[in-house]
Amino acid sequence: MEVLTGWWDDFFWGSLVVVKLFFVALILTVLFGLIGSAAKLSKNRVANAIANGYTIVFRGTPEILVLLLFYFGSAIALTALAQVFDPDVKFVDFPPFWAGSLAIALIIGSYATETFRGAFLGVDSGQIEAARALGLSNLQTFIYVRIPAMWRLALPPFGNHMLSLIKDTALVAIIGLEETLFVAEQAIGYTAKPFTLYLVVGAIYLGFSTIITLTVMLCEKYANRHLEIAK
Amino acid sequence: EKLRVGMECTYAPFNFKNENGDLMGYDVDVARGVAGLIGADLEFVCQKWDGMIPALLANKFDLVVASMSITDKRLEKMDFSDTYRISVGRLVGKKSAGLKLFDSTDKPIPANFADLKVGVERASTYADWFKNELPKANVVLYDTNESLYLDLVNGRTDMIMTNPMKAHLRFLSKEDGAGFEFVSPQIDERKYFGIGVGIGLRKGNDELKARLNKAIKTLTDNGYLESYALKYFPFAIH
Amino acid sequence: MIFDLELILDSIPQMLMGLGLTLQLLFLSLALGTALAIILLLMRISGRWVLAAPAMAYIYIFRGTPILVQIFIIYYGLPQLELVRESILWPILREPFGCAIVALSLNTGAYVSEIFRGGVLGVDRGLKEAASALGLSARQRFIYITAPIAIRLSLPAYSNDVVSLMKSTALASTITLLDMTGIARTIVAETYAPYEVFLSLMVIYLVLTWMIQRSFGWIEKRMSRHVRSEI
Amino acid sequence: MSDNQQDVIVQVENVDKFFGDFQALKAVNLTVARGERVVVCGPSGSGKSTLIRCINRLEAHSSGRILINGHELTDDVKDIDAVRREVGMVFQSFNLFPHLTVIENLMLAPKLVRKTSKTENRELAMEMLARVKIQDQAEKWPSALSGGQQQRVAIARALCMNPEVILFDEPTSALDPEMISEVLDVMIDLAKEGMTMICVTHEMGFARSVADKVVFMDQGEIVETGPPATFFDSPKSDRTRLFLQQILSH
Amino acid sequence: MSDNQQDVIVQVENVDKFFGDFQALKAVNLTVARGERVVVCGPSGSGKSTLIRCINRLEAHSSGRILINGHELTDDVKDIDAVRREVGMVFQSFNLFPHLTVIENLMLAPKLVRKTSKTENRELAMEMLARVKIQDQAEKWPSALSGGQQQRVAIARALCMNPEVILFDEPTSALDPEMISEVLDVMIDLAKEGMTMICVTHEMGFARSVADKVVFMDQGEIVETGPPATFFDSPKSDRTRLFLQQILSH
Ligand SMILES: Nc1ncnc2c1ncn2[C@@H]1O[C@H](COP(=O)(O)OP(=O)(O)OP(=O)(O)O)[C@@H](O)[C@H]1O
Ligand SMILES: Nc1ncnc2c1ncn2[C@@H]1O[C@H](COP(=O)(O)OP(=O)(O)OP(=O)(O)O)[C@@H](O)[C@H]1O
Ligand SMILES: [Mg+2]
Ligand SMILES: [Mg+2]
Repeated sequence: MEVLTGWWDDFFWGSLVVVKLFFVALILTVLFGLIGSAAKLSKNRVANAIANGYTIVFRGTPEILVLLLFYFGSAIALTALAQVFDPDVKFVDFPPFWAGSLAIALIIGSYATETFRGAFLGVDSGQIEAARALGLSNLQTFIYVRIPAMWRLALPPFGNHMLSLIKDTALVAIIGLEETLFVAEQAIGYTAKPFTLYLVVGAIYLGFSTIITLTVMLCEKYANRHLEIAK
Repeated sequence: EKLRVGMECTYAPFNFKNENGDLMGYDVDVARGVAGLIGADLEFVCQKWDGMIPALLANKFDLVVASMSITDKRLEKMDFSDTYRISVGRLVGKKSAGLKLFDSTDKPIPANFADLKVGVERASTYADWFKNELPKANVVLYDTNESLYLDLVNGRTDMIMTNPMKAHLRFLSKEDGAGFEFVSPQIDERKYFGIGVGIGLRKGNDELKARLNKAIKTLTDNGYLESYALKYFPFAIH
Repeated sequence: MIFDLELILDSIPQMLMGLGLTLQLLFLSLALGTALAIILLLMRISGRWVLAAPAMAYIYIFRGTPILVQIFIIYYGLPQLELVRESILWPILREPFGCAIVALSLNTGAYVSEIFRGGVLGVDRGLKEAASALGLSARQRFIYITAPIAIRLSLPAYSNDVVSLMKSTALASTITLLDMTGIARTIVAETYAPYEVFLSLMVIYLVLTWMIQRSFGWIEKRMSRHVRSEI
Repeated sequence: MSDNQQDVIVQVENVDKFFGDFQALKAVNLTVARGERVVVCGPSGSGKSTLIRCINRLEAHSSGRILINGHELTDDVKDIDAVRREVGMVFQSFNLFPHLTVIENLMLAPKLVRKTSKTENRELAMEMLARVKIQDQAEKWPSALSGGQQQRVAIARALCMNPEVILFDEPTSALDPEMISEVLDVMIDLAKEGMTMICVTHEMGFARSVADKVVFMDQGEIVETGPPATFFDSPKSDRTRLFLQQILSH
Repeated sequence: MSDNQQDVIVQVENVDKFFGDFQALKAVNLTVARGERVVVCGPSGSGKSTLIRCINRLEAHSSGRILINGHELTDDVKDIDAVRREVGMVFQSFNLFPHLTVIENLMLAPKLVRKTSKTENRELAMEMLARVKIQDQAEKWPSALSGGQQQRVAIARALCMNPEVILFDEPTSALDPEMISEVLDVMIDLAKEGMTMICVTHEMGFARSVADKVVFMDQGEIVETGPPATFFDSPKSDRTRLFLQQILSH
């Protein structure tokens, strides 16, 4: 363990990067998932096609490839876009943190799209009919009946997506963001003790995964509280 | 003026982080020296080697100060300042192996490379050299310099080709490297290793390039480069 | 930005040379991982604590840490241990191919075993009771009733896992293997043209994903003959 | 509107309903007067549910006219909402909102549709729960109730919107035998209070004692209509006779 | 074993059954003779299913003794298997194996348990399908059949093991009204052929015409036992009377 002396603070800052990545990407993931599932469920053919293309591409491509493409491509694409509006713009930088979180969110968001879609479809149509029979409008039905019923169904698979999300943050080392795995590599360069250092990274991620699992369990308990009394 | 500088941050002793997280090394010192002379603020960006040039071209940073050799191929895509250190390569292998790889004129003997695995960094000048001079050699590509030593010790490769200064300092002089030695003469064919290591920048920045060259000249003339080198090596390397 | 068409046409055949390796990684680790998954499943449902607990711990650890970290620990870390270098496994772990197979199989095994367990739990209890009432032994119940139904139930999730395994093979490029991604990264490093190369690679992976999904769709259809289509 | 017409609450005129190529309703005519109790029966798949779902416009009919209290059901959203407020519906599978407590189930629609105040809604809800004799369960989750209790809550929920007519779609067929009578008792009470009801059910005892009119459907058509006494004791059509035989034989 | 005892097929002696703290069966005694037809009724949760599941040892009883054809049900695996071969069971939800065709459903247990030849099994299966009047469906998947047909297949499947006694747990309560009688007809035929049956059901018409003995359970106890005539027309206990009132009122 003395090989780790002096590296603990680096691991702490690396973990902080992981946590920040996680939360930013989580919010974006939910956003992409909701938009994607709404597009898939809508009767609009263009929205359908775009959403289908989105899930096919991001679920079928290796994460590392998406990340590399995003990292290299984002700045150039963004610059090209900016130059359309203002030819004088030389360069728009896309910080690796944002490239990383956006890439991860787009990947996991494509999975969340399917999850949310399934959950919306899984809401008992009888409840929706009951709401309509009571005179609730479509929007009211959506907010007061479909979303509360949907999130209970979506939570278990979404918990799994959150685990994939936290683990995908390890990939951003490949684009040079200084998270825990990158810290470990730097430390290995100095100490030549890869086994110990990779184990530390593994343990850190196991810790994150445990926290997420427990949180999801609590949320599920809350979401299912109305079923608890029943056997 | 603010200049962003790309480097690997894992290529000791040229650019690396110590246990306190401070960035240091010969490249870092050169970059700081140049910045002082041209009056710019620096921001260091750590970047994996195989994405170094794409990242420069994508404007992730403005300069590459990462022990990058000036080669014709690279010059097609980017520009370089004058050199601030020499560029050579050398093979490292097991002491006991008794390898005879080069003839008396220091030319490699291709037959003797058969059945041997050589580790090099992906997209390095060393990889280029092997590809052209010994196309039949069994070359294994690594993402970082550090993994070269790890796998050499683990026995996954029979030898590696890398920068001899680095190999000496980071490996051969350490406990891990005790059973290993240089198994080749210095290889510095200009065709591959160019004229040395320079500061990389995007094309079309001639004004910046001129300022860099002037600063490097000052550093060389006034003995700064030598003093940087002596912090890590027992000799000057420019 | 104008794409270099010549480069794309040039690099696709090169990358396809890595297809063989990608497929070897996929099929070998799929077979080994599935076998491991069945063993883990039997341990978990054995009802014996000494068997179930290690299986649970194993699954927990391998699902809770990033596969990239697992690959690094196995490839760079394990050889640090004298024990490993002197073991009979060394000829396998010495080779990056062996390490990749080991890492991918161990990881997939954990995931697939949970998928199978979900399938087993999804088998209607009434069917098992009916089988007991007919006098079938526990082993017969598992082989003739639970397993065939559970396999069909697991199939969609299993096919998803095959796709993610296929994508995970791309990580083999981080331990010196020249699979499709490894070759692509080398081309990028030589040509400094990531967009052309990575986008072409993405298309190849999408075709692979599509083929996997089609195959499983076909298998699922065949296995679902007894399920009424209108349900 | 003449005095005579005012007494008609539901008027179904020559209604067809297609699902794709399949015709689920064939030229159906039905008139229900204020205060009338109509029981609809018939074999599975005969279009009973489809008919009352069209009356509530959970399905849109394909041709013909449906008038509720004089308003015609068209695609015009405003009209549908207005009509739905006058028509309550009770489903076979209760369809309580599982994430809301019993009283929240009752208060939701008044809050969102009528926009009445919370106290008012709560009072109304408690009153309706009392009417179905279940006020002590107000704070429970639906899943904690027995099937019979859930169905009574569903009836109370429909009553909270103060509808002119209530539609029941096999309200007791998902219930255990002992619970059937508790729900039928509530329905009988409603009938006694003069509520207009259209009820799909196989409970022939209920039909006999409560209905003003029994409607028998088969293959999308109304085959026979009549007061229960005539219907049960001297059915006119063969199809009706066969059906009654099957239903009553065991 | 005396001649007299040989005629007893099922003997339940003072059986208790606990689920955790909850007592589902309380000192239950029941004797069923060869050829006897017993109907068990009672409110939901009274322990009817638990009782017959214990007789088939799908549940293990907590205390007391259960003897099938003289063999006592204990934890001893060999005995249980021997006993199960003599006891057939038909469930409320049919529980046909969905991945096997109708005839494969019937042939599975003979193949695995009796290890008889395939031709023999097929012949037997076809014979049993004929007995429940459904031999033309032999090659279909269960999901392609109606509920009533599925339940008849389930009965045939139980018959294939040539059991001494068949247990039925509410065999008709998951069926649509029109299908109930087709299943009851099959059960009546079985009864006429002298099959020993224990049947949980709420079909009081069936009980009245077929049963030798009706057993009424409430809260885990057997409250009343008697021949159908006495049971229905002059029940002794208040609880029975109340239950019959509820069941028969509608
Ligand atoms: N949404 C739908 N799409 C297609 N066909 C439908 C739809 N809803 C009902 N049908 C068909 O219309 C016919 C009438 O159905 P309906 O539900 O009205 O019958 P029902 O008399 O209520 O039967 P049950 O007693 O089984 O409830 C059936 O053949 C049914 O399959
Ligand atoms: N596996 C179990 N674990 C705990 N409690 C159980 C279990 N099975 C049954 N019970 C309880 O035992 C009691 C009797 O159940 P049982 O299923 O025998 O009733 P039943 O008379 O068959 O009712 P129903 O008519 O609803 O089928 C019920 O209160 C039930 O909740
Ligand atoms: Mg219906
Ligand atoms: Mg029961």
